[in-house]
Amino acid sequence: MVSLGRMRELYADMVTARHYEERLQEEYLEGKQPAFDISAGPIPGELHLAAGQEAAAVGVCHHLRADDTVTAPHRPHHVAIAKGVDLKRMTAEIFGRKTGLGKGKGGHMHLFDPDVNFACSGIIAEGCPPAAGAALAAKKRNEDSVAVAFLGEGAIDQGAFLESLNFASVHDLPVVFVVEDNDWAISMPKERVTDVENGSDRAAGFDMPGFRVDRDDALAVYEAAGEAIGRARDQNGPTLLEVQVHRRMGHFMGDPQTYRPDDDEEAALARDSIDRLESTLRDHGLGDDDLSAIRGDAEERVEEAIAWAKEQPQPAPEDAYDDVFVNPPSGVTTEEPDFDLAGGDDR
Amino acid sequence: MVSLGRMRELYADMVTARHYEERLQEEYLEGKQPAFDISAGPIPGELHLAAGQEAAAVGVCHHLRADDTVTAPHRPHHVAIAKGVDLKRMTAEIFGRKTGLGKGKGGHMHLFDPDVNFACSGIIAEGCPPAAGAALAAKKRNEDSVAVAFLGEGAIDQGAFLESLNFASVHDLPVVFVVEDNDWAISMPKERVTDVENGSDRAAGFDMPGFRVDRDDALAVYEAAGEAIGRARDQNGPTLLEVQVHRRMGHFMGDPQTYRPDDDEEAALARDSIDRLESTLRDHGLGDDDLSAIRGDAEERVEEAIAWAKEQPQPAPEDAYDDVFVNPPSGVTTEEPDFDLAGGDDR
Amino acid sequence: MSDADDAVDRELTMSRAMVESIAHEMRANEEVFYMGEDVADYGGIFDSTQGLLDEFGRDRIMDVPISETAYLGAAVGAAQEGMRPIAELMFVDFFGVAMDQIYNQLAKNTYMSGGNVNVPLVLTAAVGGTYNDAAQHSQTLYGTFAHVPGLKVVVPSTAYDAKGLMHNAIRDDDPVMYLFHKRLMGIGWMPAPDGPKTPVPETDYTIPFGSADVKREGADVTVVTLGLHVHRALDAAESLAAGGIDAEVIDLRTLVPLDTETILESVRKTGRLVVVDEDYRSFGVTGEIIASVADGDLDALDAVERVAVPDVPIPYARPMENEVIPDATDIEASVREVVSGE
Amino acid sequence: MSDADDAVDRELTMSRAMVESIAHEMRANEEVFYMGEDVADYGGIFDSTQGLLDEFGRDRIMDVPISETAYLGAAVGAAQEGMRPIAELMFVDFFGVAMDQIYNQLAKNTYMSGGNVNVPLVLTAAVGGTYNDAAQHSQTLYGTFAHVPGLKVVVPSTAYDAKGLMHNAIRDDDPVMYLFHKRLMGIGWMPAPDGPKTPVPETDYTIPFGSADVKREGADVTVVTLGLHVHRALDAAESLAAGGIDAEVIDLRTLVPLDTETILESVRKTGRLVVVDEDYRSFGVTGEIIASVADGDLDALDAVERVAVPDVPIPYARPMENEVIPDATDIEASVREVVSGE
Ligand SMILES: Cc1ncc(C[n+]2csc(CCOP(=O)(O)OP(=O)(O)O)c2C)c(N)n1
Ligand SMILES: Cc1ncc(C[n+]2csc(CCOP(=O)(O)OP(=O)(O)O)c2C)c(N)n1
Ligand SMILES: [Mg+2]
Ligand SMILES: [Mg+2]
Repeated sequence: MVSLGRMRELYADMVTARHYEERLQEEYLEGKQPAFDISAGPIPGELHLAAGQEAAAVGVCHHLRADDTVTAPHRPHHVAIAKGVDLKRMTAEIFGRKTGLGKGKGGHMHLFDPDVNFACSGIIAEGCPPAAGAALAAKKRNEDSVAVAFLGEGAIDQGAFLESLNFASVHDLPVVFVVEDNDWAISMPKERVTDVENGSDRAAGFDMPGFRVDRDDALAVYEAAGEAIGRARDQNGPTLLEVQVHRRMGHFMGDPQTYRPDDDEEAALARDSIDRLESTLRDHGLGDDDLSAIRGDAEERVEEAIAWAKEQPQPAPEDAYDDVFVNPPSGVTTEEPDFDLAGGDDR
Repeated sequence: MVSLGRMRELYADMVTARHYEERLQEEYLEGKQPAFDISAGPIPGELHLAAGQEAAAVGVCHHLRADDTVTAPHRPHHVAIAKGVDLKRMTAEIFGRKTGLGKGKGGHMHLFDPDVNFACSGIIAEGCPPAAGAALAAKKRNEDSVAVAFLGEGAIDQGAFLESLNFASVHDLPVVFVVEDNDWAISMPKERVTDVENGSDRAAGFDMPGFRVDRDDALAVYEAAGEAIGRARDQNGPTLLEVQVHRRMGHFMGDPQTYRPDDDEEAALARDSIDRLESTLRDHGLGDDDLSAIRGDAEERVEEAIAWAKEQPQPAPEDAYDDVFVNPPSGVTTEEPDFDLAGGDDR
Repeated sequence: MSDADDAVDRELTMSRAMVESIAHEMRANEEVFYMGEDVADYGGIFDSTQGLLDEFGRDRIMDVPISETAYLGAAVGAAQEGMRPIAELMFVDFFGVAMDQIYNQLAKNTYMSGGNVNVPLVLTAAVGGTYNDAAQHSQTLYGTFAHVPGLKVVVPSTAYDAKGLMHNAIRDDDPVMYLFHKRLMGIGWMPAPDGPKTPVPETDYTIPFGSADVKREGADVTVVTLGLHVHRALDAAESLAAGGIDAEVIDLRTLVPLDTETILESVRKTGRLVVVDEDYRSFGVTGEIIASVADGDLDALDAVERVAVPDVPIPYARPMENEVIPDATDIEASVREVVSGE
Repeated sequence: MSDADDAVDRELTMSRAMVESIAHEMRANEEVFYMGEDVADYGGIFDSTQGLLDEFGRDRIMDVPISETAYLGAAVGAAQEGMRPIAELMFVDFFGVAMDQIYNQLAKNTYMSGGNVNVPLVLTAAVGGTYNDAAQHSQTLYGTFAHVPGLKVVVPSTAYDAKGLMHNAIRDDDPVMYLFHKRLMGIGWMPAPDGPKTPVPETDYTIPFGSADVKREGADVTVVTLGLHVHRALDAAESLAAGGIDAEVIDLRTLVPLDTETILESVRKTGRLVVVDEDYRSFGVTGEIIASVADGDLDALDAVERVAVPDVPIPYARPMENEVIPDATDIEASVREVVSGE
């Protein structure tokens, strides 16, 4: 059983993440109306929002410590929030500001917060191998930290994921692969592209336990993830965990979603894991006041982060030339030693 | 039950393939003794021989027609022989001659014989997607030809193979993946690199039947492959078939095999699928004379091919510049049409 | 179909022109099919297959799993059987998950087989930045692919060229990499500059590979470029003309084969060379063009400048992305430098 | 340890020198480990880890599945945690199965994170032909990797350089691609030329990246090259000297960073440039070097030649492979051309 305190924490992060995505949507569309121009407005470029997927993020990440590693894919905000990424600097990054996590160089698909060991990649499934690598490092160092790789159900057909299952399994690594199944990979429904109904069915072929939480339920995820992460932390090897989530918005902002049946979208909107957790909290005695206090705090936190981000300085054009390397391009040394090499007459 | 006639055919190809590898080994070592120099002798470069793996090749390929496609990996000779690749031109290719299958450009890992739809790749598992593609072509054209991809047990951890399982399964393609499990990937025993004991265990996670023939037995392979290829030909989808084989030689010629326990090598030499089939043939009444007649024919065929190949002309140095493209580099047209483009003033 | 001798005044966006040639070839040849992610119902994220599903159905306009190695490799296999697949990599930046199929199979099988096998496959991919999509979604990688022997590399800059080059690509018996710039496509949500929308004949026609196009004639300096930067160079040329500098703008159209002759001819006339590229500066297109000219006729060359993405990944934020992707002002400045520098 | 001031006369093969520096770093720092296929019991197909398993055990000399994306990506992940992995790609030709990890993660994570994350990983790979291993096992791909912003690219040509550059690579906090030429390693079954076996100090020492080395001084022509071709160029220089032509031979040692200064200095002296490379000719190393010189000091350049693999995959048969991989005679001919051609 999940404690009430923990439930409140999950709920708080879920409403934070939801409010965050809704507010980013507004900010993103600024300057892009009426004619949508992807390069206009305060947040240009692609934006993939995760409204409807909060349960997976919070259910998993609330088992994690700062020294546990998480890699997230192109749709990372809910996971970042649940993992405790600095919300202000993350927001500044999304707005392309100099004080952002990546000094405005990365953008929303490339959030790196080494303080909580969070990283992203916009390339499908390519966060899986580095997560396995973080787990390998923990194992080599005899530390009990673990790693979690998040990916979409569309990513389970990608070599990087499948190879990582074997790699993690054969080296017995403390890593959990979390598949967020939102039924869609952009416009492609999963049955069009994937042979198995449940991604977790792939686990057995890699000698790994596989579980699926087939409803969008933060508490169910929390319990399943607790087991998986516990296995990892106890050095009992990797797990594949799939979670049914829903996509409340388009794949990216500006997605016309003409491919999507109306009833699919309606069903996604109806099946809201936040409502579900809210009613559980009510069953546990929380009232309107309690819930709106939590929501109020969450909204305030989001508004503060957005307001802060928008006040941050833009990077200068010439900042673009920094940070390709952390060492000067010449590497660690700048002078060659002088040996007297017998016979080395061609030097 | 396999007919006696078919058994004789399998046996004939097995002894052909075995003799072929033994003779290539001799030819290869010429000019490389006493000091082994990989670039010396009549056959330079790497050479991967398949002695001990004949059962897989013949058991599968004897179900195939010329219009069925086979892709083979870096160790292709036994499969090529079983598929009916022109032995003379293949041998000329291995000797780097102008009349070789690839005019001496490909070498032993790159044998292409379009007459029997045979192709190779030296990159682990990268023959799997093209095999799926050949099957896709057959399906699109409503033809009943099938495709088979051969790979080693070390290749089942490679993304190209794993992605191909899903691709073939979700598109229901007439393709069979044949894993030749010889226990070793160069110096790495399979338990060091792969989580599951049997590669065929991977199949279920891709909604595909998986079978393993766990002894080095041409007839057992022939029966299992018959089912798998029959499924494909009847449009019932792909199959994963694994076959236990043995590596009688080093990974490549020159491999010191210092990593290999003596008893492993002895066991491989003892468990000979050719002996096994021979004794079955004896049970069916064949005597010394019959068997040595078959072997004699096989040896003659091999000797003839090698003799022919060695008489073939070397390519000229400048032949290297041909065949990058089949079309002239400018493509299909050399002159641009002349339209009167209104307003196209920047052209 | 309109008579080719009549003046053509129907204008198309680059994406419509591409789609028109694909549809034409699909009607003419049953062996042509298109595969990629989101190419069916969505019509291609960058409108590369808009409307084709309706006419040709799912078998010929195929959505595929997010398994680029598997589906590009399957396209290689189907092409080796004689079919003529067009396979799309949604963003060229994703090449790394499937580069072995591209580099070691697609590009080499013809050679390794001594020409016994050929691979008539068109590999399309969207390229380019200018809309703040950051380091993993904004590259052109022109140099990376042009360096691979065995691939013909096409980069159209106008609707007219896009159509003619696509017809040529699909009919070619060799592998063709067809790189279309997102900013030129005329997608509703990514406004194109004026240049790429051009008159396009309804009839089919082919543009030969290896024929660079002089998009603007000029006497003082040769600007060699491709893709989006053809239009930026033309803009720069307009401004320069006002200041009395007459720039010739050459659109390479194909990187492989490379039309060195047209470039040399121009440099012999102008003596000055500016190469403009949206790929990374080092070990890429600008180096190759300059070296080809230096190698071909060093004496003709009086001054040279490179304008390209400095050797940094593409940054996200607008001020930095604008800094690293060359614009008309950058081109102008470099032209002024080669003109005044002597 | 020998005193650096004493004359060093211990000679090592290039592979022994590499292994010595790796062992030294592994002793000094527990966070250094090596992963790759056949690196444990086999000791590396090209002797890159010979003897290390015995000293360091399986945890630090790790055999891995044939899953280059998984293990190179795991190395990226471990490096981001602060470990210092060395990961080996057995043949550089296999890069295509893992290029996304190399190009989009390893090379870009530092930049995309604004320098908050760094990836101290050494990616080693064997390169090169000359032993008839055909199109999928004989490439150098120097240009392909040097074109990627975010990777430092090292190509040693002698045992002395191999050791110093490896020490520098392992201590560097950035990703380093370390490309060793098979033919130079001194492997029993692939005889090396004489040059790469050199005196090597027992002590550790570092050679800075971006410092090209003048391997032979000369007044008449500048030959710029790297890897195996340093030795072929030195051979050519010997023959040329007999004919009265005095060639300077510059070994780049690193492609990124590129030491343009040393090249320019030499060309200012000789006026003539021959660039020799074992990668494909177009869009690669030769183009970059020539363009850098043309861009840096066009007036200094009187004549130029490129010597590289023509744009064909590497053929298998001996006469054809010999034709496409430049040898000393090819270099000599090109040098004579630039010298006489004026
Ligand atoms: C290797 C690669 N191929 C394709 C893409 C383009 N792409 C971005 S998101 C996406 C769909 C992903 O679907 P899924 O994994 O289910 O995640 P979701 O978007 O539903 O969260 C695709 C195809 C990519 N980023 N990387
Ligand atoms: C992508 C890739 N990685 C590594 C190699 C090098 N390599 C060639 S054969 C081989 C071992 C293959 O083992 P297995 O698949 O079991 O086939 P076997 O050699 O046993 O027949 C390796 C690692 C390669 N050719 N391609
Ligand atoms: Mg999804
Ligand atoms: Mg094996």
